[in-house]
Amino acid sequence: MLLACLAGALLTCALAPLLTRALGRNVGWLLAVPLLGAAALVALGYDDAAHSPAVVESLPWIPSLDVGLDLRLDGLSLVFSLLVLVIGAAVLCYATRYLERTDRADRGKHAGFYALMTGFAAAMLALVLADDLVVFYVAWEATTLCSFLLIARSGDGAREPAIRTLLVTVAGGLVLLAAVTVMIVATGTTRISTVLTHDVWGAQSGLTTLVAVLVAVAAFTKSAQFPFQAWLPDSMVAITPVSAYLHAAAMVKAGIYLLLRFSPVFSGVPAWTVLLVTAGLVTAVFGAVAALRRYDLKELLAYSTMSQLGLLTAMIGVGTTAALSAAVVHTIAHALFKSALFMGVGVIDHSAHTRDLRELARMNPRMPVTATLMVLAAASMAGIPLLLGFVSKESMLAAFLEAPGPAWAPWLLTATAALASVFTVAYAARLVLGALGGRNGTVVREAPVSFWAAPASGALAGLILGLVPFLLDGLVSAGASAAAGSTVEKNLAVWHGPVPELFVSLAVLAAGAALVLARRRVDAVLAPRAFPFSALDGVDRAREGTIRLGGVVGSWTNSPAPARHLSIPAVCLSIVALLAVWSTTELPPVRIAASEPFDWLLALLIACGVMAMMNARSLISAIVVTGVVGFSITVWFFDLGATDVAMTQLLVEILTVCVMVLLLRRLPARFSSPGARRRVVALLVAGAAGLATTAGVWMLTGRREASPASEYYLTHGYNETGGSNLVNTILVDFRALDTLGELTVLGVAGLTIAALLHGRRPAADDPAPIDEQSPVSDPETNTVFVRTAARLLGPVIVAMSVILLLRGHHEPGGGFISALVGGAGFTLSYLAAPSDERARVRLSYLWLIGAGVVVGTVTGLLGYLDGSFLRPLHPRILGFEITTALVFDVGVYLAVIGVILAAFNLLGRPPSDTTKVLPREPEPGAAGPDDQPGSAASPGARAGAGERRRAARSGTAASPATTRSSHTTHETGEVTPR
Amino acid sequence: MSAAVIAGLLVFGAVYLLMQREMLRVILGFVLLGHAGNVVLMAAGGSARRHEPFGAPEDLSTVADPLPQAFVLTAIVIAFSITIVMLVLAVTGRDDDDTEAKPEEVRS
Amino acid sequence: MSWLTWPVRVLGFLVWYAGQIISSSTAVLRDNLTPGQNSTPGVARVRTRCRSDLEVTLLAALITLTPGTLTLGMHDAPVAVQRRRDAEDIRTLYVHSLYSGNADSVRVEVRELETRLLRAVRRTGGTS
Amino acid sequence: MSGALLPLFVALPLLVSAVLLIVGDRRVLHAVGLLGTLLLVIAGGVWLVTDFAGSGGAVAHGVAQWPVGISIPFVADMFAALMLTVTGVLTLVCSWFAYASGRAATVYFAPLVLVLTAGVNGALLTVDLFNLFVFVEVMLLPSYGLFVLAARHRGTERQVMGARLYVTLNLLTSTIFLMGVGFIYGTAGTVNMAELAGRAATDGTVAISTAVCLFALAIKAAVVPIHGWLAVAYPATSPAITALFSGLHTKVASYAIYRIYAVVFDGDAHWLWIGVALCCLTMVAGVLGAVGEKTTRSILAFHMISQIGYILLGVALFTLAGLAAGIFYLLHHMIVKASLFLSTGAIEVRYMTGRIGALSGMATREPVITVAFFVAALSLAGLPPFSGFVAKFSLILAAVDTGHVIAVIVMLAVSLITLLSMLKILNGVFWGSARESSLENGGGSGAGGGPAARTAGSGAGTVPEPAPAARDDGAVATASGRRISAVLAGPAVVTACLTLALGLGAEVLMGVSTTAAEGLLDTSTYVKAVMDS
Amino acid sequence: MNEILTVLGNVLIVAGALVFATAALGVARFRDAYMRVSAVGTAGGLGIVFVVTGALLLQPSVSNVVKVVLIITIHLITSAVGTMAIARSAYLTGTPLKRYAFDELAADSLGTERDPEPARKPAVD
Amino acid sequence: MIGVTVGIVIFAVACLAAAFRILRGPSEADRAVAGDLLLFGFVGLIALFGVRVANEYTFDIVLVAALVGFLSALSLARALTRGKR
Ligand code: NA
Ligand code: NA
Repeated sequence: MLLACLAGALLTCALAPLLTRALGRNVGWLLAVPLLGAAALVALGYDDAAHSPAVVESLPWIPSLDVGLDLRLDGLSLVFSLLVLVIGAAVLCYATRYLERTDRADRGKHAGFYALMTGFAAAMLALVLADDLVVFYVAWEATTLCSFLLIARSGDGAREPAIRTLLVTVAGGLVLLAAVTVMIVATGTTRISTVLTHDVWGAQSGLTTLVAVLVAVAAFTKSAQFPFQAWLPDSMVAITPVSAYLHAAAMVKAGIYLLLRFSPVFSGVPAWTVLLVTAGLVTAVFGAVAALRRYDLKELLAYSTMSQLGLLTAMIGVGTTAALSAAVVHTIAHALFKSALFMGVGVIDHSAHTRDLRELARMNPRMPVTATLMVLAAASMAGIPLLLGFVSKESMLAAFLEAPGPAWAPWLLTATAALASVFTVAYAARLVLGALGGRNGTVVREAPVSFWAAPASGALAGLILGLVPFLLDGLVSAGASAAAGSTVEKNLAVWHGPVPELFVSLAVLAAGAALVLARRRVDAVLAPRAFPFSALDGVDRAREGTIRLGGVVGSWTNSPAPARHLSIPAVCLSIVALLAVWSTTELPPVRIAASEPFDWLLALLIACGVMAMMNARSLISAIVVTGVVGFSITVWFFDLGATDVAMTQLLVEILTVCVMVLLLRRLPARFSSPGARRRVVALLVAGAAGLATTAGVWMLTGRREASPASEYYLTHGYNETGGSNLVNTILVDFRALDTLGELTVLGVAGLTIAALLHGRRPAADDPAPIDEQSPVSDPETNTVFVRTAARLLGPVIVAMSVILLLRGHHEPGGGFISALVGGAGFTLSYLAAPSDERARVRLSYLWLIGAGVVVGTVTGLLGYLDGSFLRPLHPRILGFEITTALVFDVGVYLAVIGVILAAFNLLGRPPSDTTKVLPREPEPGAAGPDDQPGSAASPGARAGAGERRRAARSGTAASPATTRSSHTTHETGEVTPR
Repeated sequence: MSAAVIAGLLVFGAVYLLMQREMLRVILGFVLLGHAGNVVLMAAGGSARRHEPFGAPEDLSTVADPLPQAFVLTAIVIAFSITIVMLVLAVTGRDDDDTEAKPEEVRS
Repeated sequence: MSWLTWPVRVLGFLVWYAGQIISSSTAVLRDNLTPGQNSTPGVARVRTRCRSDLEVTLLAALITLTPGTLTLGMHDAPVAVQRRRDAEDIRTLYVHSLYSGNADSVRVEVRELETRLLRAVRRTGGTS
Repeated sequence: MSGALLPLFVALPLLVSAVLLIVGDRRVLHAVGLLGTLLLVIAGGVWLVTDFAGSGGAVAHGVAQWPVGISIPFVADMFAALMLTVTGVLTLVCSWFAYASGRAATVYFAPLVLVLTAGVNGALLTVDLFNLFVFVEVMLLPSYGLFVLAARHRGTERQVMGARLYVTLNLLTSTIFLMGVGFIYGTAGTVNMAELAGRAATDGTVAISTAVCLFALAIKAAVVPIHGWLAVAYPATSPAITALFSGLHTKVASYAIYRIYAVVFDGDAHWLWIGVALCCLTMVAGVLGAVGEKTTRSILAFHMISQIGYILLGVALFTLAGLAAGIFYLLHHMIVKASLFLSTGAIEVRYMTGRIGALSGMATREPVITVAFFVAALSLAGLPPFSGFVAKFSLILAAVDTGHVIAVIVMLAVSLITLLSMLKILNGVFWGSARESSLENGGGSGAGGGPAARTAGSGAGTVPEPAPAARDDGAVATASGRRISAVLAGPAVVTACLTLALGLGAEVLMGVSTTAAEGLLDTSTYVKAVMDS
Repeated sequence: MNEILTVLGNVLIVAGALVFATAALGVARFRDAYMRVSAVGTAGGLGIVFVVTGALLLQPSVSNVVKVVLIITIHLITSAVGTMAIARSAYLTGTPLKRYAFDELAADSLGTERDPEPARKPAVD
Repeated sequence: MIGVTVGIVIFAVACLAAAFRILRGPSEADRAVAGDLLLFGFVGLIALFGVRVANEYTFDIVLVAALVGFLSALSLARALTRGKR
C-alpha cells in the first residue's frame, strides 16, 4: 500500500511532462488526483492497522549494504504524509491558475514545473515514509534537488539564490549523511525503527551526543534555523506555488520531521535540548523581527516561516510529551495557514501585479474572498482564539511553562516564545493591513473562484479545526506518540479553563495589538535597523573564498613546463628513499654483487660524461657526450657478460644520434645557461636523487642467492628451446609476451610520430649558413665518398643483418639487433643520398609496422596448436627442425625497420614531401595524400621541390605559382623564407 | 658497489637535466634515466657472475643471470621508441624550445 | 698486365702504403710529442685522374688515412668539361696537409699515391 | 572461460590493429574493425564477470605454458573482469564520440585505440611485474599518438606543452616503475606477483622495492603531491581523448595499486595510514584546484585527481567494505567522468570553447546535453540516486567503520566543493540566455573563429556534418541554427543513463564489487590459480 | 707458439693504444679543427686496426680471422669516409683555419676571397 | 695480459681527453671531431674488454660497431651543417 502510494507519486511525476504537453497548465487538476488518492490510501491504511502501531513494507535495493526501500507508516509519518499530499494537491490545483496560459504550441512550457512539483511531493512522501536511513537520506537530497531546480527555473535572477540554497541544504545533507553512516555503523542496521530502539544510545553518551548534534545541524539547514537561515528568504525568487509548498509542507518541514523522528532517542541528550531550544528561539525572534521590516509580502512570509519553525524547533527541543504534541499541532496549523497565506499573496500579486506593501497601499483592492481568507489565515498565525493557530500556540505556551530543567528555564522559554508571538501578531497585521488596507488608487478586482479555492480551503480548514480541534485528536496523538516514543493521548479543546497559558496568550494578544496600533512608530524604529551581518553574504563569501583558495591551490601546480612537474617526484622519492635508508638497520650480506677495478674506470668515464652532459651548452656537444655515457654503459654491459645487450645498446646509441641529427636542424643550436638559482635547486634535487638511487641499488641488489628463474634458464633453457643464446630464448620463447609488447611499442612509436606530424609540420628547417661558393659545397659531388662506401658496405650490412637474424637463437643477434643493423643500412642510404628527396627510404613504414605486429601475433596464435598463445612450435621442414620463435623474430625485425623508416621518411625529408598541408576538409572517402605518409608523393610535386632547390641555389626564384611553398604560404598565412 | 655508484651518477645527471627548460635537455635527461634503469636491472641480476649465458653451462656459479639481460634488452628498445617520439615532439609545435639561439656565436 | 696480376699488384701497393704510413706517422708523432708545433698546414688543390667513384673514393680515403693529410672535399668540373671524350682531371680533390710546406709538394705526394693506386686497382694496371 | 583464452584479450586487438594498418586508409573497415574488436573484448569481459558472479574464483594461464615461475601468467578474477568490461565499454563510447566529433578521421585512430586496448587488457591481466611495465608502455605509446592526433593542425602552445608534459611525466613514471621492478628482482629474485605474495609484509627490502613501484603508480594515478601534471596535461587534448584517458590510465594505475598492495603486501596494515593521509590530501588538493579553474575540462581534470583520492581510499582502508566501496567507486568514476567529459566535450566540439563564461544558455539550446551533464555532475558530487551516491556512501560507511573520522569529514567537505565547482560549470555554460556572439564563434572555421575559438585551440575542427562547401562560406550563417547532433550527444547520454542505472540498480555492481574485494582481501585463490596454471 | 702470439698481441695492443693516444693528443693539442680531424682520421683508424689485430692474436681462430679482416677493411673505409665528411662540414660552416701556409680551396672559392689567416673568428664556447 | 690492461687505461684516458675537447670546443667542428674519436675509443675498449675475459663474441660486436659506427660520424657532419648535404 505504501509502496503503491510512492509508486503512484513517482509515476505521476514521470507522466507529468507528457500530460502537461497534452493539457497545458490545467494538468494540475489531474495531477492532484493521485496525490489525494495516495492521501486517502495512507489515511485508510493507518486506520486499518490500528492494532499494530505501524505499517511496514519493503523492497530490496542494495542488500549488500543492507539498504532497502523500507517504508513504514506510523503516526508521525501519517501526519506528515497527509500534509505533503493534501497541501501538494492544493498547490497543484492553485498552480493551474497561477501559471500563465499557454497556447497550443507552447504547452510543454510548464512541463518542468509540474514534473518537479510532483517529484517534490514524491520525494517528501518517500522521506516521511522511509524506514531506512539511506532511503531517508536519498529522499532528503531529492527534496533538496527538487527545490533547487524549482527555484532555478524561475529566471536568470533566480540562479544565484538557487545555488546558495543548494549549497546550504546540500551541506546539511552531508551532515545528515555523516549522521546516517555513524548510526548505521553504531547500530549495525539501516532500519530507522530499529535504530530508534537500539541500546547503543543509552550506552555511549559521546556517540549519542555526536549523532544528536549532526542530526540537529542537518535539520537546521533544512528548516532554516539559525545560523543556517539565510537561504529561505533568498529562495523567495521562486514562483509562488513553489514557495507555498516549500514553506508549508515540503522542504522546511523535512527538517522538522527529522527532529521529531529522532526525538525519542535524543530528547534526553543535553546537547540536543540546548541546541534546539537556543537555535529555535533565536530564529523565532529574529525571524519575527525581520518579518516586521519587510515590504515584499512573500519575503515577509518567508521570515514568518523561519520564525514559526523556530518555535517548532524549540518545542521539539523541550521534548516533553506536551511539547511534542504541541509541535505536531503547530506543524499542522502552520501548514494550513502558511499555504493559504502564500497562495493568497499569489492571488493578490496576480491581480495587483505587485506584492510590495508600499505599492499595494496606494491601490484599492476589492477582493472580498481573498481578503477574508487572508484575514482568517493571518489570524490563525497570530493565534487569535477560535482558530487552529490559537490552539497550537496555547499548547506551545503550556508546554514551555512546564518545561523541565532549571527553574528559570520555563520562564525564559515562555517569555521568549511570547515575545516572538507578540511580533507575530504585529507582522500578521502588517501583512493583512498592508496588502488589503489600501482604499484609493487603482482598483484591484477579485480573482476567479478556481484561483482562490485552494487558499480559501486552507484558511477555512484552520477555522473549522480551530472551532472543533478535537477532530485532530487522533492524528495528533498518533503523531506525538511516534515523536515521543511512548503513547500520548492528546485532547485538544478551545477552552481549557483559566490556565496560565491563557493569560500569557491574552497578554501576547494585547501587546501585539498595541504594536499594531503603534505600527508607524514601530516601522520608524525598525526600518533603519539592518542587521550588521547578512548570512547571505556569509554564504557568498564562503563560496568566493573557496573559489579563490582553489585558484591559489591550482596555481601551485599549473606550470606547463615539465621541469616543475618532473622535479616533484624526484624530490619526494628521494626523501622517502633516504628515510628508508636511515631507518633500515640490518641488511642481508652481499652475495652476488662484486666490483672489478675496470668497473671503476667505466664509472669514472660515466661520471665525466654525465658532468659533461650537464654542462654542455651546444646541441652537438650534448649529443656527443651523451654518447660517452652510452658507450661506457655499453662496455659495462659487455663486461657483465651481456653481449646481446651491449650490441643492442651500441646500435641504439648510434641510431639515436642519427635520429637526433634529423631534428637538430630544426632546433636552436645552443642551450641557454640556467640561472644560478635554477642551477642550485637542480643540483640539490639531482644530488638527493642520485644519493637515493645509489643507496637503493646498494641496499636492494646483490644480496640474495641466484634466483630460481635464472637457474632454470641456465639448466633447462637450452634443452627446452633448442636455442643456446639464453637471452634470446627468453626474448622469443620464455617471455615472448614481453617481446610482443615491445615490438608493438616500437611499431606504435612509428605510428605516433606519423600521427604527430599528421596534423602539424615540424618546426622549419634552420640550416646553418653554408659557404655556397666553396668548390666543395656541391652535395652531389661530395656525397660520392659516402655513396661508394655505402655501395661497398651495403651488401655486408644486409648479409650481417640476415646472419644476425638467423643465428639469434644460438649466438648474439636476433630480431632487434639484426633489424637495428638493417636500419643502419637504411640510415646509411639516407645519409649517402645527394639530397633528402632522393634518399631511398621510401618503403611504406605503416605497412611494415603492421606486418611486424601481424607476424608476431599470428606466430603467437599458432602456439595454440600446442596449447597456448606464443608457445613456440618446432616443425620439421625439409628435414630441418625450425622454430616458430624465428618467425616471431621476423615480426620483431619488421617492426623495428618500420619505425626507423618512419623516422627518416617523416623527419628526414623536406616538409613538402611528408607533411604537405592538410586539406582543411578531407572529403569523405577520398583520402588526402597526407593520410598515407608512406606512399610516395606525386612525382610532379617532388620534381618541383627539387627544381626549386636548385633554383634557389643558383639565385633565381622559382615560379611561385607552381611551388608548394607558395601553397603553404597561402594556407597558413605566413611566409617561411627559404 | 660500482653499479650503485654508476646508477647514482646517472640519476644525478638525469634529474639535473630533467629540471632544465629545453626539451632536448629533458630528453637527454631521460636517456640518462633510461640507462640508470637498465643499470638497476643489471645490478638486480648480480655483478659477481660475468660469463655470458650461452648453451647449457656446467658451472652455474660463474654465469650471468640471463633474465635481467632480457629485461634490459626490452627496456632499451622501449626507451629508444619513446626517445624518438619525444624528439619529434620537441620539434613540433610553434615554439618548440625555449632555448635562445645565439647565431652570432655559432658562426661569426 | 691483366687481372691475373691484380692481387699481386694490390698487395704490393698495400705494402708500399704501409711504409708510407710508418714514415709519415713518425713525422706527426715527433711533432706531437715534442713541445710546440712546427707544422705548416695548408690546403692544396689536386686534380685526379680517377674515373670511377670507387677510385676517387679510395684515393680520398687513402689520403685521409695517411698521417698528416686529409681530403677536405671534391669539386667536379663543369658539365661541359665532363662531356669531353678525352676528359681527364675532371675531379679536383682539396687536400689538407700538415707538413708539406707548399701546395706543389702536396700535389706531388698525392700524385704518387694516385699513380700507384690506379696501377694497383685498375684491371689493366694503367693510370690513364 | 578457459584460462588459455586470456591472451586473446591482448592478441586480438593487436592483430586487428596491425591488419588495419596494412589495409591502409579504409575508413569503414577501420570503424568496423574497432567496433567489432571492442564488442568482442566487452563480451569476453562480461563472460568472465558472469563466470565469477557466483562464488568468485580466478582463472589463470601461463602464457606459452612454461613451468610456473618461468611463464608470464595471465590471471582473471572478478576485479580484472570488471575492469576489462568497463574499460572496453568506455573505449567504445569514447571512440564513438571521437568519430562523431570528426577527430577519428585518420588512418591512425583505430589502430592506436586498438593497441591501447591491448595494453590495457594486458596490464589488467598480467601477474608479472616486468610484463606489467611492458603493457603499461603498450598503453602509453598509442596514448602519446592519440594525444597529439587530437590536437589538429599546428596546435596551440598549450597543446604542445600538454603533450610534452604528458609524455615526460609518464616516461619518468615508467622508469621509476622499471627501477622498482629491478629492485624487486634484486631482493626477491622474482617479479611474479604470485611468487611475491605476502613477501613485502615479511621482508623489509622487498617492501621498499615494491613501494618504489607503488610510488610510480601513484604518480600515474596523480596522487598528491604529484598531481598537478594531470590537470595541466589532460585538458590539452581533444575531449574524446581526455575522456578515454581519464577512464583508462589513472584507473589502470589504481587497479595496479590495489592489486600489488593486496597481493605483495598482503594488505599489510602497517602502512595504511600513509595511504589514508595521501588520499585525503589528494581529495582536497584536487577539488580545490577544480573549483579554481576556468575551463570545463580543467575543472573536470582536477576532479579526476580529487576522485583518485576516493578511489584509493578503498585500498587504504583495506577492509572488505572499503575495498568493495573503492572498487565500486573506481568503476562508477570511469563512467561518470567519461560522461562529464563527453557532455562538455560535445559542447566544446560544437561551439569551439570550453571556457566558463564564453558560453551560456546551453540549457535552453541543448537540453539533452544539459540533462546528461547535470546527472553526471550530481553523480560526481555523490548525490542520490546516482551511482556516485552509492559509491561515496559505501566508502564513507567503510571509513566510519574503521574510525577514520578525518577521512569522513574530508570526503563530505570535498563533496560539497565538488558540487560547487559543478555549479560553476552549470552557471557558466548551461544557464542564461544563449548569446549569439558565442554561437558565431562556434560556427566559424579556423580562419574565422573569434578569440574564444582560438583560446580553445581547436583550430579548424572537422566536424563531419555538414557539407564541406557550406562550412567555408556560410558557416557563420548556418551555425546558430545547428545544434549538437544526436550522434555527438549519444555517448554522454548513454553514460549518464549508465550512472543512473548503476545508482538505482546498485546491487548488481555492489555485489560484484564485493566479490572482487573478497578476492583482494584473501589472495589465496589468485595465487593458487597462478601456481596451478 | 701461443706465448709468442700472446706477447705479440699484447705488443700490438699497446702499440695501437699509443697510436690512438697520439690522436687524442692531437685532438687536445692541435690548433685548429682540421688538424685535429687529420689526427683522428689517421690514428683513430690505425690504432683500432692494431688493437683488433692484437686482440686476434690473443684469441686466434679461423672465424675470428675472417671477422678481423672484415673489421679492418670496413673500419679503414668507414673511418676515412666519416672523417672526410666531418672535415668538409667543418669547412662549409666556416670553421676557421689558423695560420695557414697556403689555402687553394679558399682561393678557388667563387665568391669572396678567403684570407688564410683567421678570416673567421673562432667560435667560443 | 698486461698489454690489455695498459691498453684499456690508455684508451680510457684518450677518451677523457676527447671529452675534454668536446666541452672545450671552441668550434662545433672540434666537438664533432672529438666525438668521432670517442667512438673509435669505445670500439677499442670493447675489443680490449672482450679479449680480457676471452669473450667469444668480441669480434662480432666490434664488427657491428665498425659497420655502423661511422653513421654517427656522418650524422655529426650533417649536424654541423644542420641538415645541409
Ligand atoms: Na690523415
Ligand atoms: Na579520472
